[in-house]
Amino acid sequence: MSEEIRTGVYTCHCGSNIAATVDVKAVAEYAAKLPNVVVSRDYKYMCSDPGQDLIKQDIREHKLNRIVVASCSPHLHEHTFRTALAKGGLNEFLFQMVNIREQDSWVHLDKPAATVKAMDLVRAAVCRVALHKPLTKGSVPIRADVLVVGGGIAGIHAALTLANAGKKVYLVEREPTIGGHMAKFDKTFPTLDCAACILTPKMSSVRAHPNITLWSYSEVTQVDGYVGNFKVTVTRKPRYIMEDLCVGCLECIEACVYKEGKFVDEFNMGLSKRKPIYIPFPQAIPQVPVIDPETCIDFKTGKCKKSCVDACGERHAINLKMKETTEIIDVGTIILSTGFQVFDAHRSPEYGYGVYPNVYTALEIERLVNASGPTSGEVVLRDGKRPKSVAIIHCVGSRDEKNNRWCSRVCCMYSLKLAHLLKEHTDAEIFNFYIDIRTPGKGFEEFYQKLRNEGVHFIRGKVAEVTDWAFDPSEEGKLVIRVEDTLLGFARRIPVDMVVLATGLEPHADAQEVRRRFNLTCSSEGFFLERHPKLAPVSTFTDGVFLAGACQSPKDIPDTVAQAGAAAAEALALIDAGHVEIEPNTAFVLEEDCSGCRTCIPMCPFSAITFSEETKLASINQALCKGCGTCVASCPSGSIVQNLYDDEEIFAEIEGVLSNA
Amino acid sequence: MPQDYSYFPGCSLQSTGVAYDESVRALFALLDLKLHELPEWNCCGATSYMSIDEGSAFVLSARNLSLAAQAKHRDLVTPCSACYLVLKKTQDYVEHYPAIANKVQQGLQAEGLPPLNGVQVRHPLEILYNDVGLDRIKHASVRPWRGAPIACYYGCQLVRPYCDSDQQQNPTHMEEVLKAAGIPTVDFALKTKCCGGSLTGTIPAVGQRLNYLILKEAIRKGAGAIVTVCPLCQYNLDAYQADIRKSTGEAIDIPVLYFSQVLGWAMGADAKALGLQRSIAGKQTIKQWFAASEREEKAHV
Amino acid sequence: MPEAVEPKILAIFCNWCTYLAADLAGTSRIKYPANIRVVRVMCSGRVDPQFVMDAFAKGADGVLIGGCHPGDCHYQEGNYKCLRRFELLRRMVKEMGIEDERFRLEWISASEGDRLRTVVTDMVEKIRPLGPRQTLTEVTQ
Amino acid sequence: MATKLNFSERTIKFQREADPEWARQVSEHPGCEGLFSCLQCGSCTGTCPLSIYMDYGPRRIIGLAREGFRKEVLNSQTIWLCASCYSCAVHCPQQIHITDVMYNFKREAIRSHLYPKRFAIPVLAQEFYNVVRRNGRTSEFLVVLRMALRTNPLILFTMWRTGLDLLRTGRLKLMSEKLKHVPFLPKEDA
Repeated sequence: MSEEIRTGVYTCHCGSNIAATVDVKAVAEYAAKLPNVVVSRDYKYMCSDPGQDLIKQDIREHKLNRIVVASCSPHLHEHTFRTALAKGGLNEFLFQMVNIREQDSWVHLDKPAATVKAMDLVRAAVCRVALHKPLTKGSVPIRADVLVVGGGIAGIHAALTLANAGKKVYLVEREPTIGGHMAKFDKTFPTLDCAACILTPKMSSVRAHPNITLWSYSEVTQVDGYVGNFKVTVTRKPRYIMEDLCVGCLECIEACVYKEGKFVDEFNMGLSKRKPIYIPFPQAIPQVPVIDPETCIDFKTGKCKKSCVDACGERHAINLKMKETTEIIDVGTIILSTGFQVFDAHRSPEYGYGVYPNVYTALEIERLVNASGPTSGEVVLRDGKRPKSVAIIHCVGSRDEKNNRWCSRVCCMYSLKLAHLLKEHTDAEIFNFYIDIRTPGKGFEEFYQKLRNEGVHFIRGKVAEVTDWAFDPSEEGKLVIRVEDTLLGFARRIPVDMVVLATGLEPHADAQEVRRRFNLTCSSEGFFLERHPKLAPVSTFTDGVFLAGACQSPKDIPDTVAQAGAAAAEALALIDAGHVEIEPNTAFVLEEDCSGCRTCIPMCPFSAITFSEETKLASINQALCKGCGTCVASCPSGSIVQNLYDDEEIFAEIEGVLSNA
Repeated sequence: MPQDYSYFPGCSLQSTGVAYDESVRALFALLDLKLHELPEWNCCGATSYMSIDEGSAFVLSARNLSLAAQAKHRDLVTPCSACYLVLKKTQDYVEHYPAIANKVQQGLQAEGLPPLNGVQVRHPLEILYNDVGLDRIKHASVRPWRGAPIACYYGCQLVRPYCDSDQQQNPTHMEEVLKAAGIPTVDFALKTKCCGGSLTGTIPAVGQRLNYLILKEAIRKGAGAIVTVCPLCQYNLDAYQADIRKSTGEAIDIPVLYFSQVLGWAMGADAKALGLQRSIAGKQTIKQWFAASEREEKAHV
Repeated sequence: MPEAVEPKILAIFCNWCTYLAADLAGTSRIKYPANIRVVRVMCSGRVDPQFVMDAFAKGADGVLIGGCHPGDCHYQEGNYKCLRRFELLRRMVKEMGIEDERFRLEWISASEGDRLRTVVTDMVEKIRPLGPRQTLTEVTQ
Repeated sequence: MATKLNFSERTIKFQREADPEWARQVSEHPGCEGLFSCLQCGSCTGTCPLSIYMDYGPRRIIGLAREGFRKEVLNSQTIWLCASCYSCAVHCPQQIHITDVMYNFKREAIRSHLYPKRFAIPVLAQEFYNVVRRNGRTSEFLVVLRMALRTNPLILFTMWRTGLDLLRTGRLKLMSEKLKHVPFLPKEDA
């Protein structure tokens, strides 16, 4: 190689983030003495415009042809500095980044040791970068079609946004209807607008939109491919009613041999009964009933007169022989909006859920106060009586090391909302028991103030127990709350008729399976992990897959909708660009060295390597290669080379780290 | 085949809780379970000891565990809730705190005792539930129950904080075992409330108040007797009823028995072997339920 | 006794899990000993046995490979490939007279910043008492 | 009934009265690690059957301790009333071993002689300790007798009925058992 290597090294202070623990000046002085280094500077903020200008200027003035920046994680600013190189007229891959913040200054306390570490890493980068070659980014076209997984408010909003932008959207929902948790709510906080009034029109738009294909009662079972070109398998469970033939008259339900509902109605949280053939709620989308084979007599015994089929008559929409089907679709991007599940109150036995009938979960109360709920909005206990006093216990299953340690974020506000609604419906005395009231949203604090003025009690203390232990006649027949009123400083016993548990939000039981299917990561509590908590909150580490709503972390409706819009916008940005740039880190075979042993072929998870019977050589399809480098490590003759992670580059880095200068 | 266990009665079972010792031995014999009392066992290191000198309390407790490890029966049975807790706590702390493990290790070494290794500390109730099983209990229960339904009272230290077999906040094993033996129970919200422990002796007004609340709620729930798993609970609830009658003016007189007494009874042991004559409260009721029907049975034979 | 030299551990972390865990440890300000130097590869499947041999040859006191948990590989199964190579390599490393403690493969996911600390701290604590590693030439002599 | 007004006591606390270093030391003791993670939610005091007799209750004791108010903690009545039922520890959402924290304070108070003279609870603990130290086992009779003699001998008169009942049912053992060899125990009484 005739080219003279001229390296510039830039060490960042990051304000005091790095400089407090690493002697930045010493690192820069040290770097100046390393081989090939022509310029070595330190600067307060390398990622700022002046910082980047420094690089551009030096490339011109000092004819630099290699750049090393020692600052933060490449996951944060590698792109920034590569762009600076390009603008300075240098190939952007003649660059190496050194992570002396996340992996050095922030994790060590010993300043001399952290400084030595930074020097070692800079030396390694200087050694490595000398071997870098100019590369060109690859590019793959992006399919315009989008898959949205989960038809709650997040999925609905994302799907509509994309469809309105003219993109074809597949919306896949696991339940028989879209609408998610929001469809079960009565009112929404803090404005108290009716959940159905704002949700159902959007649900209808989904059904009517020419650009949306809605597959309810379906699940994504396999995802192959990569950004721009995913191949997705959707399994459609049989609902035993043909969606294209059904007109939604619901006469079949009327005609069922069960004259009354007999089975737990999941939508009403078990507070009412449904038939084996049912529609979850009157405004369900699609307006198509579903038959539950677990309870339908015909499925269980084969001996039903099938009055539902008769009722359907000429329309022939009921098909009891329907089988599970699969659809395979090609999409360019995916939005995951799979939502959350509610904490199971049985896991906090001190509150007597499942033991005392008048202990309810918040979601049960949502149905109870709902005009279209099991009691048509009349709030009555299980024995039909109207409660005169209600306790609402906050943080059930949240902020608790025994269950879920996180704050579920919406419970304070929905508890206030339920307190208001219960007061409105029953005029009962309402007691809220809280650890901290968290009302940091628009109009939230004002709502809290309104509730205080309505005479709702707020008692600061985590309830110790709910029992039917009657201390004296005033407590006879009641549920008794025992709690320390931490602000007044004494224990209290408060007898009530009804207890509402403000259960928290947690990841779905199968979140880990779903995560694997979409090649995502979960954060420690099990919600899907975003690419960056601040700068890329809806992106994931899998390009082309975006997150919306509570599958990422607990959030309320406004935040969910905002995030759904953001996810849709991210997808649109990719689609409108028409293509996505990819790292040129693919592997290729040096034909002159390949012995044709075929060791590499089974190594590739993407079947990118083929063996030519003619030439007896392996070759790698550059479009299929994802750059993992597994084949490179397996090649016995060393004839596979990986761009950006070539053997000699890595050896240089190892040597650089270990050689004590 | 008989099953063998090491047995740690603890100090209470030699005096105020002697009926517990008698009935556990009788019950285990009926079920073909062998108890081998640890030779030269010492105080478990209980609550009060823990308040003075934590370090030597752990060593004291560990000596018993080490003796059990030597005895080579797989499990160490202790009926006293406090002993159960302290022994388990010792294992927990030895596992989690190297400094305590060291101190315990040194103490044992000085005594020429082997180190702690994997002895399981178990309570007779849990053995009945897990090792014997509800089916066998059902089959072994030969006497029909003629008494009133029972309030199962677990107290604190058996279920908290080291119980790994039953649910800590709502244990149900006692109810299930009694039910299998054909003995009815009532729902009892206070089943894991504290009996006051040694406060009955140190601050009688406070201790007895706690006893009173438990007794009263059991009666309100229609229980004819309270059944316990702990010698101190039994003592507190049993021995102060006369004082409580005097201070509250309420006619409280309810038998407080050990679960091993009622189960032993259901399985055919005689009243004396179970120490039923050692109860202080509810003597009349006990006579009616047990002694009378035992006489009946004898007359039949 | 000469002053103890701090052991230097070469770590090779995959881009998607363990490297991110190390970043997370940073953003969470989790503290661990400054003995490790991380080399980033896209996948633990990229780890060529020669990297490990080379590191030991050039004086590393320990080598730590970090990848995604089984089933979680960003490239589907690169970590399994790595595991198989590791098992073989471990025996070779042992043959060469290098103590077991000096060579580790750990699965650390992107959310396990805390686990990263535990692994690194534990490895440093186990290697430190072994003293500086003999060079390969010393071993072969 | 007329309320008696009292203007002689001020409730303000000055930071110079707090000892944060003590709080840190407490939190390093085995079992007391969770001290600083307390949410002050009150589930401990809420579930404590004895909190209604306490001056602070467990929540405030934890709060006082982590702010370093050593004197208040060690002089409190709360730590003595803890009957170690572990209800607080099981309920605590932060899984703080509150009972063990209480033990820690009891020990420190006894070591520092910070409890009312003739106060039965610490005396009982000491006598229990002394009997076990000598005999290897405890004897309820002996412990209670010695406690009564050291605190308030008159209390024995209120105990006669219970004592008699126990004697009658064969549950009072007057002679205490003594191990042949009393193992590794401290040489001195508490």
